[in-house]
Amino acid sequence: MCLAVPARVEALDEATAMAVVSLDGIRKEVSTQLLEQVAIGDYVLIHVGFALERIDPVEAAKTLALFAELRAMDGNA
Amino acid sequence: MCLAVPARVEALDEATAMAVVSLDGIRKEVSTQLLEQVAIGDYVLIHVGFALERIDPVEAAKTLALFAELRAMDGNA
Amino acid sequence: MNNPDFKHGVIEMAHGSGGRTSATLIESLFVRHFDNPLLQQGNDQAAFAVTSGRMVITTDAHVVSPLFFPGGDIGSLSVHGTINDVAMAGAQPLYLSAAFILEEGFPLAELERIVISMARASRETGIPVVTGDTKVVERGKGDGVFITTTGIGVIPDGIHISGHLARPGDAIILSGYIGDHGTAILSSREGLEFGTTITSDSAALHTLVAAMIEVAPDIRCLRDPTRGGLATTLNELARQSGVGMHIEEAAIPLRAEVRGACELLGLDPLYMANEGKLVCIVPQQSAGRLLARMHHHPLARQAAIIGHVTSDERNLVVMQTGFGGMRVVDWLAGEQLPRIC
Amino acid sequence: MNNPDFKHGVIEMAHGSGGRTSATLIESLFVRHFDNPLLQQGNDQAAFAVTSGRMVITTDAHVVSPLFFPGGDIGSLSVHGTINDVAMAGAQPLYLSAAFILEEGFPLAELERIVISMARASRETGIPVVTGDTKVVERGKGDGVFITTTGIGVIPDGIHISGHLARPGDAIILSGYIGDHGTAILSSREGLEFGTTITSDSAALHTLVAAMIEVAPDIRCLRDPTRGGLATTLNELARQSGVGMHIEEAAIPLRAEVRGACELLGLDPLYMANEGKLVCIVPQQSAGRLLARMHHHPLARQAAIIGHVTSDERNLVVMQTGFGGMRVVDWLAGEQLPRIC
Amino acid sequence: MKYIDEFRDGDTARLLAGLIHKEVSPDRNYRLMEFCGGHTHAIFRFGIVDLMPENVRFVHGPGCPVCVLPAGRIEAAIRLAESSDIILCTYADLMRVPAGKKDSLHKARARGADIRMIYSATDALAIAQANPERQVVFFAIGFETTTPPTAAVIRIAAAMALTNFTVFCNHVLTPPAMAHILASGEASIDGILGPSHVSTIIGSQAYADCCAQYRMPLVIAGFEPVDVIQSTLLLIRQINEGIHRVENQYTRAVSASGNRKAKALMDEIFELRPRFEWRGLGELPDSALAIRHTYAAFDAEKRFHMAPVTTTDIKGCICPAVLRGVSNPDECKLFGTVCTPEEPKGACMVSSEGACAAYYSYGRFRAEVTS
Amino acid sequence: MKYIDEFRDGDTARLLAGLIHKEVSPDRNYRLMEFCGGHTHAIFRFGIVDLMPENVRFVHGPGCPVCVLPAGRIEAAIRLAESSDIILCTYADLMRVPAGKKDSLHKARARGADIRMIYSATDALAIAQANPERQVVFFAIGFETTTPPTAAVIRIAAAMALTNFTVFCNHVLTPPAMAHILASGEASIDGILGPSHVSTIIGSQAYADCCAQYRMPLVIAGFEPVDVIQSTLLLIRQINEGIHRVENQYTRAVSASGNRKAKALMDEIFELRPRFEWRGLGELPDSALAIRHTYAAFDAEKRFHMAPVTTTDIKGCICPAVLRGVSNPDECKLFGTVCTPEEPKGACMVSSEGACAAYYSYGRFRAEVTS
Ligand code: SF4
Ligand code: SF4
Ligand SMILES: [Mg+2]
Ligand SMILES: [Mg+2]
Ligand SMILES: [Mg+2]
Ligand SMILES: [Mg+2]
Ligand SMILES: [Mg+2]
Ligand SMILES: [Mg+2]
Ligand SMILES: [Mg+2]
Ligand SMILES: [Mg+2]
Ligand SMILES: [Mg+2]
Ligand SMILES: [Mg+2]
Repeated sequence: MCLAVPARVEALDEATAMAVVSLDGIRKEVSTQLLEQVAIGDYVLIHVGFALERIDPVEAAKTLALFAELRAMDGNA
Repeated sequence: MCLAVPARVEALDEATAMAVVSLDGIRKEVSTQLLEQVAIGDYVLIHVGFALERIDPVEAAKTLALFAELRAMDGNA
Repeated sequence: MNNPDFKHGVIEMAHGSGGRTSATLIESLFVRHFDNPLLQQGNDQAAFAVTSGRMVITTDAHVVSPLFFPGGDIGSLSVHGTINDVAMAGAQPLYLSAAFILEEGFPLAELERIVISMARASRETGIPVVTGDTKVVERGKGDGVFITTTGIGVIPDGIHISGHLARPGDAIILSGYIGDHGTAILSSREGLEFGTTITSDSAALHTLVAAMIEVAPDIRCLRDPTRGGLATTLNELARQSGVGMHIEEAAIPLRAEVRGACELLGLDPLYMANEGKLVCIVPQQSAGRLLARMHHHPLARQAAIIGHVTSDERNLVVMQTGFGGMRVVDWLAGEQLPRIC
Repeated sequence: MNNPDFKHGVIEMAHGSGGRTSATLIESLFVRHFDNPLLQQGNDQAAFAVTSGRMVITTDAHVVSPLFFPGGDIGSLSVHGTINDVAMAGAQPLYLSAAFILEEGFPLAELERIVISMARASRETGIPVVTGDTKVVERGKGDGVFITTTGIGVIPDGIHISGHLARPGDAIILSGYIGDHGTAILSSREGLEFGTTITSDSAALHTLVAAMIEVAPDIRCLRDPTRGGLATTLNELARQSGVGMHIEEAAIPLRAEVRGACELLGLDPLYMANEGKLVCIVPQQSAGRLLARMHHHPLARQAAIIGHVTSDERNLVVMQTGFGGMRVVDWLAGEQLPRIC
Repeated sequence: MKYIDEFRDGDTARLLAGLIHKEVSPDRNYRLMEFCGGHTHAIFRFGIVDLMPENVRFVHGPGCPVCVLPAGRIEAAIRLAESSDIILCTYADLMRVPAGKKDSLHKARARGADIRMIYSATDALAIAQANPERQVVFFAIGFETTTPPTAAVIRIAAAMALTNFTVFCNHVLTPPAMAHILASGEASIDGILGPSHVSTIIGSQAYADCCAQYRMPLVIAGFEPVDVIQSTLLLIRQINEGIHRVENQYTRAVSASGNRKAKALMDEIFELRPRFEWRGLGELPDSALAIRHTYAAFDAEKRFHMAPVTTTDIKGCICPAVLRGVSNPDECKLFGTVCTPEEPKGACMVSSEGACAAYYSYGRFRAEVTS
Repeated sequence: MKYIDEFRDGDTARLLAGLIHKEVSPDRNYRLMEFCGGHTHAIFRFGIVDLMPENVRFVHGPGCPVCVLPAGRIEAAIRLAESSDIILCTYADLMRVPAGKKDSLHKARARGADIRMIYSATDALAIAQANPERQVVFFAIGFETTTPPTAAVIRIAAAMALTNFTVFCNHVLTPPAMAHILASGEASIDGILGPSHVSTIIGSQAYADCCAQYRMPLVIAGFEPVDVIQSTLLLIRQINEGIHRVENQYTRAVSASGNRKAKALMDEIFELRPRFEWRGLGELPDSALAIRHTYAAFDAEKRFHMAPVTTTDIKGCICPAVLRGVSNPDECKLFGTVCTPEEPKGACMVSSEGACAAYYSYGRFRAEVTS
């Protein structure tokens, strides 16, 4: 449930708590009022026109590193 | 001004002061509330859905008689 | 896949989505009733063989209100109207296409009634609906059903009929009573209802035209006096041909009821729409023979010579009134609306 | 007679009355911009010569909203869309008809813009609009402009293309990126606006088709994946031919932006509309040659073999996902709407 | 059609016209004002002019309810329809009448105002009943013929205690307009073809004072062509005899005192307006009706606080002079070129009763036609 | 697309699937409930089942907001939209969900109700501002993911003192539904793929009590296919080890405590409903949200005195059992014949997250496809 997609913050308007996010060339205005902090360049999860949460790049990297490790092991096998 | 056509009263509803009039096969509902009296068979002048006045058959006949006389005179001439 | 509910269902946006709901509607309604091999192929177009010669194409969008009226409905009208425009070139109609624009919420039962009527008209005329299209618009962005039909046909060798060919001296023939369609529509229009036995004259004229060109291959112009009525059609032809016209009010077939309705509403029968009549312009020497032939056709029993073409450079249509005076019969200006003064 | 005020005027009921106001609109707008001798004749139909052979007729009602969108408008779309349906029979389009249903109050300036765009598309493709019709409906009973175009064309000798001719083993070719038109429309739809550089792919494919049948006269099926998208077109062809299809997601040309828009709105690009693409089914032995030729045509630079026809009796279209799994690619069910879950 | 066809008989018309030819004195002109648009329409539609001697000239009068309504009243109705969410009901005749700045009701409707054409005043009432949540305003126009139906629906609305129905009243009176024309003397006329259907309501006596005061022959004339020709003959006879009285040719429908019931109804609902502007005639005292205070709840001007709107005249349009009988339409520079029935500049080009429209549709090329 | 493509990589998926094949113990079954429709969708769309060992079975859960909304709530919204002149705004997902008697919002719209599909809760607010004379009702549905946006617009509407905007609140809570499923024991499951986007808001801690109480392994799983497979592996490991804890695979978006700002906002606007009916699960206590008294002016149920509507179950539809993880869609007699995405009989056939729709669109002929 709850379709939400990660998109990059391209522009921020603090006064209105709105941001322009982009997803592979698609730009969309969304509300950032649910976020405690957000910066240009952040990836945020977009759901019904609101940014729900920031994607944590460190955690994502960790997960991906695990996969890379797996692939490396497989290549060696 | 004031398009009004003579039509024959075909049916009367005193309760609603409505009549059905006909004009060469066209039947139309009209209000008779502007008329003091009206009977089936009367010709009435219809204007914006109301019967304005009865056509006086005697007066009409007089006028037509005059025309007939004229034609007769012309025929003799 | 379940068939649509033709009893209680209504048109929904999905019927125009292009997906399975659309496909099911097309199969169970259009293909079923129009029932012909070209349509059954299920392509986005219909292919057919032709022999060399001249062809015609014509199109008309039908937006009539009300959809059902005495003597017809938008379905039969959309078949007749387009067949007639093909026939008015002297052509034998071959095929029709039909594009439907449906309003969300329109009852499927009414749609089926319309399609059945259209299919009957198609069968009776022998002109199949071989390809089509269905779109659905949101409620409030349409008016129930609009039907655009396009017709194609072939012109027999040696026939050259066009609105620009009228010549001074030619006879003007009208195939029958005018104003029946317009009167039937008005009689059933909301807020204006009146009782009448008048029904629309909606009819396909191609067999009449075929009979006419057989005896008078020298016919110059044919046109069906639809929107704008006889007056507008004569003006169109006069302008196209660069001629004038002289007509006789007394010669124009007009039913008493149509005249009555026009008197009542302040309208002029010359501007009332017809859907099963034609105006024919033909050299005088062929007029008598042609008229005699027309009188044998069920759709032209009251055909009459109503006037002749003149050399008026202003392209005026003038009419000798029944009363004896002369008047200009102009184009329809604006719309013809019931008036009070 | 004064010309309509194309700067400030709006469509009024009288523009559809059939009288002089209608005639003036037709002259000053349609005849002027579509500018061709057949239309100029001013008849209710257009006549033209044909040589013997096979012809096609097709019709489409265009009801797109918004009327103007990135990369096109309803005018150009109504020309391209119908030319394409003619071309999908392998035919060379000859002529178009156009029927307009205009809503009272629609700005004449916008109408003129649409007609100019339509005229440009007609000129660029070389396919004239030779006959037409104009109706006006009351405000609230239409949606600005609906345009129904009908096209006719001739099929070259020896070409037999139809949706029922696909055979197991045949290659499935797609001419380019999918979903551009649907994305462009969505991006400009009220309440959903998003920024994108994507423009509609609306284009006339008849020259592409002509090039294709030159190198591959054995093409079995051609269809433009419009409403319902690629998925629905493949299902239609599978059902018509009584076959199945196997496609590879990775082989389907798809722009990042289109994919992005679909992710954002919960849509599937396989169901997004296209207006300048075609699906071609061709025997394997001709596929390579055909693809090479397509790559030389500006409208098919990204053409790709996306799969093959199978002998599935259930007429399923299945897809190897980019991820490596298999899924059924069904018909579009209902409408494709943006979703939240 | 009984009582129509007999009065459209060409032979009778030619016989009556023959008498006119015989009886006119060749050394004078007869300038006859056909007061009503209905007469204008008949004169052109049936080609009556062709039957008249050269020296009998018809002069058009102000008797077209659409033509005399000033643009400001239409503009006011448009503003009302566009400013609030009301349904404005009107007779179709008004739809194309020019208001200010090239505007009209039918243009306002095309822009989105909810304006509905009705055939009868009762239709407006029915629309009000069918749309209880909307305000419905009936844009009422017309002379004494059309006024009683408006009065009738106001009384019905009151009986039903409708709260969403009002009337924008523009009813005007014939005798004051006639008196004004005669008082000004501008038109220099010798006799008047008097209103036919107005007179069925107000009766032939209504013109007595006016005729006496201005020593003007007047014949109340039916709208059929034979009626018009016979009435013309009667007028010529009065003129020749040097008398001036109210004569009634239309006896089959008009009595001396008119329709008492209708008059009583009008009197119950309406009262005189102190002043009212007429297109062409300017502001005339006691020349129009307003809804009485007792029925104020049904008065749109009061309900919606409608402010008077003044509009500037249409440049070049000589409608005012045409309506006063001073000029002919073909004297207008705009006639037939800039001003046509498709794009009317003045009200007289709209209604088929308007003198300009009649000239355009039937008479424009009369010279060529008859030559 | 960053953070999407990496998690749709087929090679990674096959490697992880390989580990699953290696690690499952062949002599037992693993019944794993994918709580969310998002997981169901991913499993079918990407063909994940094909990669799993025979003895790893996915069981569908109730985590589709459209599926669990009882027909009576939709029926109530339809009645409201049809009885008054309101504009009802709703996410498109709800349009085709069956209410009572073959009805649905999109059928009501076709019949004439003013129902508008919106993409964002803020669109409903914009519609209210654009139509000040109409009442605008936002038909709000969804789990904790979709609730904060609704809370946000209510707060904005209050700040703007809008008087024509209300919300028909149908927001429900995930943990009570999960607890109910586990308490009943009907589904006999061995582990749970936990919600991904719900958890971004409520945090992973939210499931701790429930897992502990029912000794149930749970892995919060992203919605991309690699996320699902990795989470499946993590679940299998817990099961094999005989442990049960809340594990978080979706660390890039989900924290232990969730989104504090969003939670605070929800808390400001909403309070617990004592009871709420779920389709399939029946009435559950403290499982849904109502608008607080402070914001009662924005509560459509109060403004319009909406009465509860009960509808009868659809005959033959086993949606309730499917939503409880007890039955598979293909066990339903109506599946694929009477009930299709074009004419859905139950809610689970509507949303592309619904188990029946997923089976139909992607899985229906799975046997044939893979054979
Ligand atoms: S022709 Fe037109 S502009 Fe001239 S007076 Fe008549 S209505 Fe006015
Ligand atoms: S297939 Fe349809 S009827 Fe059966 S359980 Fe699913 S939604 Fe209900
Ligand atoms: Mg045509
Ligand atoms: Mg036609
Ligand atoms: Mg089509
Ligand atoms: Mg409508
Ligand atoms: Mg025609
Ligand atoms: Mg087509
Ligand atoms: Mg097409
Ligand atoms: Mg036409
Ligand atoms: Mg509209
Ligand atoms: Mg196509």
